[in-house]
Amino acid sequence: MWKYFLRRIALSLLILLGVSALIYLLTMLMPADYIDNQTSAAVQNGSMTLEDVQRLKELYGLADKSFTGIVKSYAAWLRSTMSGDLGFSFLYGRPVTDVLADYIWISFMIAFLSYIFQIIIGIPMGIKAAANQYSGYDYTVSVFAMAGTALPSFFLSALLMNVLSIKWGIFPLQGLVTATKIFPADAHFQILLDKVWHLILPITVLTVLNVGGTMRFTRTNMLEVLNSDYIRTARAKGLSEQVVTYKHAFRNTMIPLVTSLSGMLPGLFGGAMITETVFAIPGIGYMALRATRQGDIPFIMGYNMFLSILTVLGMLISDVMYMVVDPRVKLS
Amino acid sequence: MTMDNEKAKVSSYTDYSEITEQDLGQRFRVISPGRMVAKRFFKSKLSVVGLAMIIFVFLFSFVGPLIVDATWGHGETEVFEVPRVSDMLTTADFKAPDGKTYDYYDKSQTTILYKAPLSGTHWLGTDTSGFDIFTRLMYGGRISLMISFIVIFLETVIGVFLGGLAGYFGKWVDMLVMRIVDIFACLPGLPILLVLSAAISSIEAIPAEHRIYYLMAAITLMGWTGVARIVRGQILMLREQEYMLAAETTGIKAFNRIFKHLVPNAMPQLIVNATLGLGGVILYESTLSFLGLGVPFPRAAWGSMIALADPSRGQEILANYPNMWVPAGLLIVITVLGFSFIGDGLRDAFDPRMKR
Amino acid sequence: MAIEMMNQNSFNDNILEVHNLKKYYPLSKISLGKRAFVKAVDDVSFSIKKGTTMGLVGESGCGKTTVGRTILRLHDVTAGKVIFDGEDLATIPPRKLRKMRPQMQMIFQDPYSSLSPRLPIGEIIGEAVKEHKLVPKSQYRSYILKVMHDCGLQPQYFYRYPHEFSGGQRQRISIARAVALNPRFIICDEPLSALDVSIQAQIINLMKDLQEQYGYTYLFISHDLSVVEYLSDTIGVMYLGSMMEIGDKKKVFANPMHPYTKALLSAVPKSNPDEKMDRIILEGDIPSPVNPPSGCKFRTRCQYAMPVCAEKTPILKEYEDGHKTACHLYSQD
Amino acid sequence: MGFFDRFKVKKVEGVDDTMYLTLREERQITKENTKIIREFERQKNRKNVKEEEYLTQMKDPSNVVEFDNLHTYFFTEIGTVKAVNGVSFDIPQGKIVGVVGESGCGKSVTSLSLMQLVQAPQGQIVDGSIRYLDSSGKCYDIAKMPKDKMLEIRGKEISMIFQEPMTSLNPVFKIGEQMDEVVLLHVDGATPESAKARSIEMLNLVGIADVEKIYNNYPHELSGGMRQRVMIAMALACDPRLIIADEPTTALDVTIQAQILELLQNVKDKINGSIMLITHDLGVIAEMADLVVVMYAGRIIEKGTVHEIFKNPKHPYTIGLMKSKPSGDTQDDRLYSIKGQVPNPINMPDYCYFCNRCDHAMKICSEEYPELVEFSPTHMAACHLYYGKGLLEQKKGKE
Repeated sequence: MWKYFLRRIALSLLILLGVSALIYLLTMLMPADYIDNQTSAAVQNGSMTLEDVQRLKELYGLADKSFTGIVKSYAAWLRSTMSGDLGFSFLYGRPVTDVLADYIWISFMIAFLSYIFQIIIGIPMGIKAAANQYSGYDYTVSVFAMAGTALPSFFLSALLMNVLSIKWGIFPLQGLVTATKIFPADAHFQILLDKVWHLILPITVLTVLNVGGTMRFTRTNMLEVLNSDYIRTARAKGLSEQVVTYKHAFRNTMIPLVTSLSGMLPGLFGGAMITETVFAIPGIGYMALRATRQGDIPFIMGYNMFLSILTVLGMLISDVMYMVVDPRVKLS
Repeated sequence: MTMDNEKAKVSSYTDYSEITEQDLGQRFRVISPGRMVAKRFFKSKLSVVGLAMIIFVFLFSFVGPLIVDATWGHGETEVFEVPRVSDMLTTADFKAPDGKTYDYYDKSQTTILYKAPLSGTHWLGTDTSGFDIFTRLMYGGRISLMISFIVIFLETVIGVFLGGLAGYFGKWVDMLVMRIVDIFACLPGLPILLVLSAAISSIEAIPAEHRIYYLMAAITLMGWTGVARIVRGQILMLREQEYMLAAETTGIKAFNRIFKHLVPNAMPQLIVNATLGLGGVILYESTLSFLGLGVPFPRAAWGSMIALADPSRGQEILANYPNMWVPAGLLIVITVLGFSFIGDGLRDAFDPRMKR
Repeated sequence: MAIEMMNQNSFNDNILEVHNLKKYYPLSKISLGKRAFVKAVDDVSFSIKKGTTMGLVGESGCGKTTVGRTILRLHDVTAGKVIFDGEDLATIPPRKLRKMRPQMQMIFQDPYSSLSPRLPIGEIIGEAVKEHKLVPKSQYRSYILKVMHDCGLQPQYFYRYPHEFSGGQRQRISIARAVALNPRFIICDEPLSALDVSIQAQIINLMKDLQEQYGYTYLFISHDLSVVEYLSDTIGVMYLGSMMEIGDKKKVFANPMHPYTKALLSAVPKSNPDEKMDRIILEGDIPSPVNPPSGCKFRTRCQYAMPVCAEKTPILKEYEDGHKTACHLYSQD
Repeated sequence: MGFFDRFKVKKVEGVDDTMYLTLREERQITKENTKIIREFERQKNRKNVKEEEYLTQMKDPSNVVEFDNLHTYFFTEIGTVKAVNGVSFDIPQGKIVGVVGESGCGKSVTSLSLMQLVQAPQGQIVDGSIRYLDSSGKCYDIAKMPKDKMLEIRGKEISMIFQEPMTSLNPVFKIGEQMDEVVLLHVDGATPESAKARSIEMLNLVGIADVEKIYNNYPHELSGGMRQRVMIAMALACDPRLIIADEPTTALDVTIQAQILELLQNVKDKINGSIMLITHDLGVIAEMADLVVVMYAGRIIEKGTVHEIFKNPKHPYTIGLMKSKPSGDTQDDRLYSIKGQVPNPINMPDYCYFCNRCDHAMKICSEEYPELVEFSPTHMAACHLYYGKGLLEQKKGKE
């Protein structure tokens, strides 16, 4: 068991190493004067010195494009990344880790809430659709689920904004707080309420986009389970259809569901780039997109590494969860 | 010739060389597996609807421009200055000398050249740059469809090659290829694409009209791993099938084993995967265009048309000009949904076991 | 020493000789300590005379299918020799092996997965004929039609696809594919187990007819003792990868020596309601081939098990003419 | 041959003809099926059905179950499959009734009809009745019984053992949980403790040695034979009046099969219930059954006591089936074989289904379906061979 874990973790580290090399390589594709262009403003207003810029170039392999130079600078970058230093964002003028730490929570809030909605809406719908395969309900739900996954997030956002914010004025258009309202400093509850009010639309968008996937996944797995022999056995025991579906069938559908859903958990910290940007929510995705547009290489690389770590972590978690949930997997 | 006579004729032969192709029924249509799949595909309403949607989008994008060009002479980047007088209403608060606050209205008239309303020659009006929206929707479709097909083709080629290597040779080759797949699969897709697009547009050596090819390459780079995994899985699965063993025992050459047995039987999965993937690429492409990192202006793209409605650039278009962005969004939805319906229909048609 | 003796015999009419064949599969799961193996085939030797049928029986997991596939080198051999026609198939180079392939064919168990769904029947049967250029091009079609006729398939099936046929006909197609290459030796791997009783009889007859007509040698692998009894001349009984008893069919059935063979024979239900015989009911389950019992592999279920059975693996020894068994109940010296 | 002929689909004898349906034809069939199925489902899903509607009388009170002219059809997209097409036989108290036939002959569907477990919505009991006498002496017609009432019979009065022991137990629940569930469901006033006691008792009964350990095991930790024992123990838990064993040994090895068959025999003696044993293996039937029902293509072609069937089979199919199984005694050069294929269950003719495979087929055989001819009060076969001339004319006269 422990041996398996160790191997699995070793493999993950290997993958991360590969990913880091790849991300590094991709960044190196940028032209050498890129940093000069991007940092000229910062240099001019004095927040960066020319030495800083040179160091930056060295660290990101843009200064010396010979093989040994690249290897050297990669090693240096890797060393600092491994020690937890993701670099210094010249756009935000702070260490990347600080920026991440500041903005991660709002992103996580949005993603996590929509994740919860996705589960509590998608799974029961999937079960019901599978239990009534080829019924009107099944078709309707399936088509809507597919339509949800076919919607571009920015288009859905625009539609909702147009109707709910502008035409009806129910929800605010953008931002996290109402700029025109000034709350007394101790009105925490009101401030919170105001934030929640701002978050409803983005959460709705994310939920609509993702709920279809969960629903289809549940449905497919549930159908497979409902066709198996042990479900017939359960029925032959005289169990009611409710118990058969929600106890015997669902417990088996849980295995792939828990595996995949738990694997998504770390990814929730990654932020929803487009949705956050459209709604101008200062989350990590929004910050990252701004950084990308401004060519803030340290932030971009730090952010991408962070996302990769989350992905690898997700894979690890779903592997572990699979072993926990499925009694058939017992490693000696 | 009746059936009975024919049968009698065939079975009375002792010399098999005298049996003609016609006797064997070759000149009649045979119910081939492909026909069975087609029948099952067309039996499902959703897949027919999907097919209709995709045919519509194709006609719209590839035949449409020809018609529009012939009828009105509209091109993709032609600027139409449609002058019209418009009322402008401005409001403001001001503090009067009496200390009270008054609302202030001012009504004036201006002439606008762009943002023409719907009309007989501009069915969906013109946009902020004076382009005809209806025409640009067509050209945007061309780009989207072209990119998605080329990307999926490239992904399939790379995926089949690498997945095939891994599955066929196994052992350390498999190990190596699959680790590469793992690494690529762990790259965060959209952020990396953004970085790449940003890099592409910042490199001056790449002319603007060539950026799109680099863009395709970038999307391909992010997407081939799925195909490779599927191909590898298929090969491992098919290799255990008894007909593959039979091909080996009968001494069929490896080349023929692969191309007559393995490939045709792995095709269904690939086709389904590719169809479902087309929609995904369109979404990617339109997202990049939305962020201004895709197809460069002034070329039309659905994503960049929706970007006009981005509230960060002001609410006016979002609020008052749905004709500029809603049709593009609907077209994306129709296309992606169409591909999903077809993909789903194909999957059920290829593998009817899941259906009860 | 035993091998040498067998080699002398090989000058006469043995078409296939298997010497100490071993096939181990490494377990992919990680286990502590040294690497674990599934000993699917563990030191099996036998030979088959030209034009005869050898039946190989045993329960699931006894390695009978692996024996068949390993002989044809569909799997690599872990150790041992497979002498076919004077060549050791275990070490023959691939190119030469491919040339020899038509000589030895296989009929598979599952008529549904043994035919490629995307090729028409004529192509399935004739593909390898074309590839090995066994008949001139001009006669190709009539040759295939003749083979189809031999196997009871109508000429009109030539352009049809497998999905249009039932299990019995598919099995005929499978047989035709093997027969078309004009083989000398055919391994039949449970060809009947997926078929209905009334269809089984048709296939049995077809196989018997073909043998009479063309003098094929069969290795018939099955778990159905009555079919094996009907079809074969010699019979081998396998248990957990090892040969327990082997010999002339009549002798084995009339006088089963190994306790496992006895139990196996008595376990078959007889189609006679009056004949309620005393049957030997074996205790327990078949052990896992990953971790087989020491000594005699059958000892955990054997009612005659003795201390020696756990210590020493019994040797397969000849006790009457052409009848060997591996059991400590009989003198091992 | 005209130009358009080459686009025709050519039918070939021996090839599955359901392949030739055009898309339009299949659509038409689906449309009709939907209508039919909806009606049946509506009927079945009614709430608060009065008991009188499905209360009935047994013909013979010594029977547990009487099948009377049962028809179970499957409405598939390629046509109606008459899986069970007019089946009548009785299961007497305390006897083992063997139902034998080849794949697709409807033997399993018959048993599933009795449990109301036919795969809905395609599968429906369209006609006939299944009379069942419960332990309190009431007689129900299962074919008309509402779903909720059936739940009280399944698992309690009638229980079932399936073919595949490997997949018939739920992999995520422990053996104990799955066994206790039945007891808790059906025994009034059962507590978790009493349920466990009962489960352990049952596991002991089926000859499992290490009961406590097995009780806490997951199904995947057991071998096939062991799982089948658990299935049997589970089926016995509520003292059922009838156990349906659907090919209980087909997936098992011969030596394990012997163990399970012996166990079934012992169990039957202990519980004084009846067993409906479904199998394709004549040997198993000969060994186990008291009464035998031979089915072919959804119909009973012969039934009788085990001696009558095996010593004096009448129907050419039964005879052929027995002759086509090689045994030590018949060492002829050629085995007898029934020619042709098992018929396609769709579009069955209205004459004898066996006629084109039969060596004794006569003209009448391809004209009408034979009725059962009685050879003894228990022995009957449906074959024109045994219609005396008079019988046949008498029948004609009636029409």
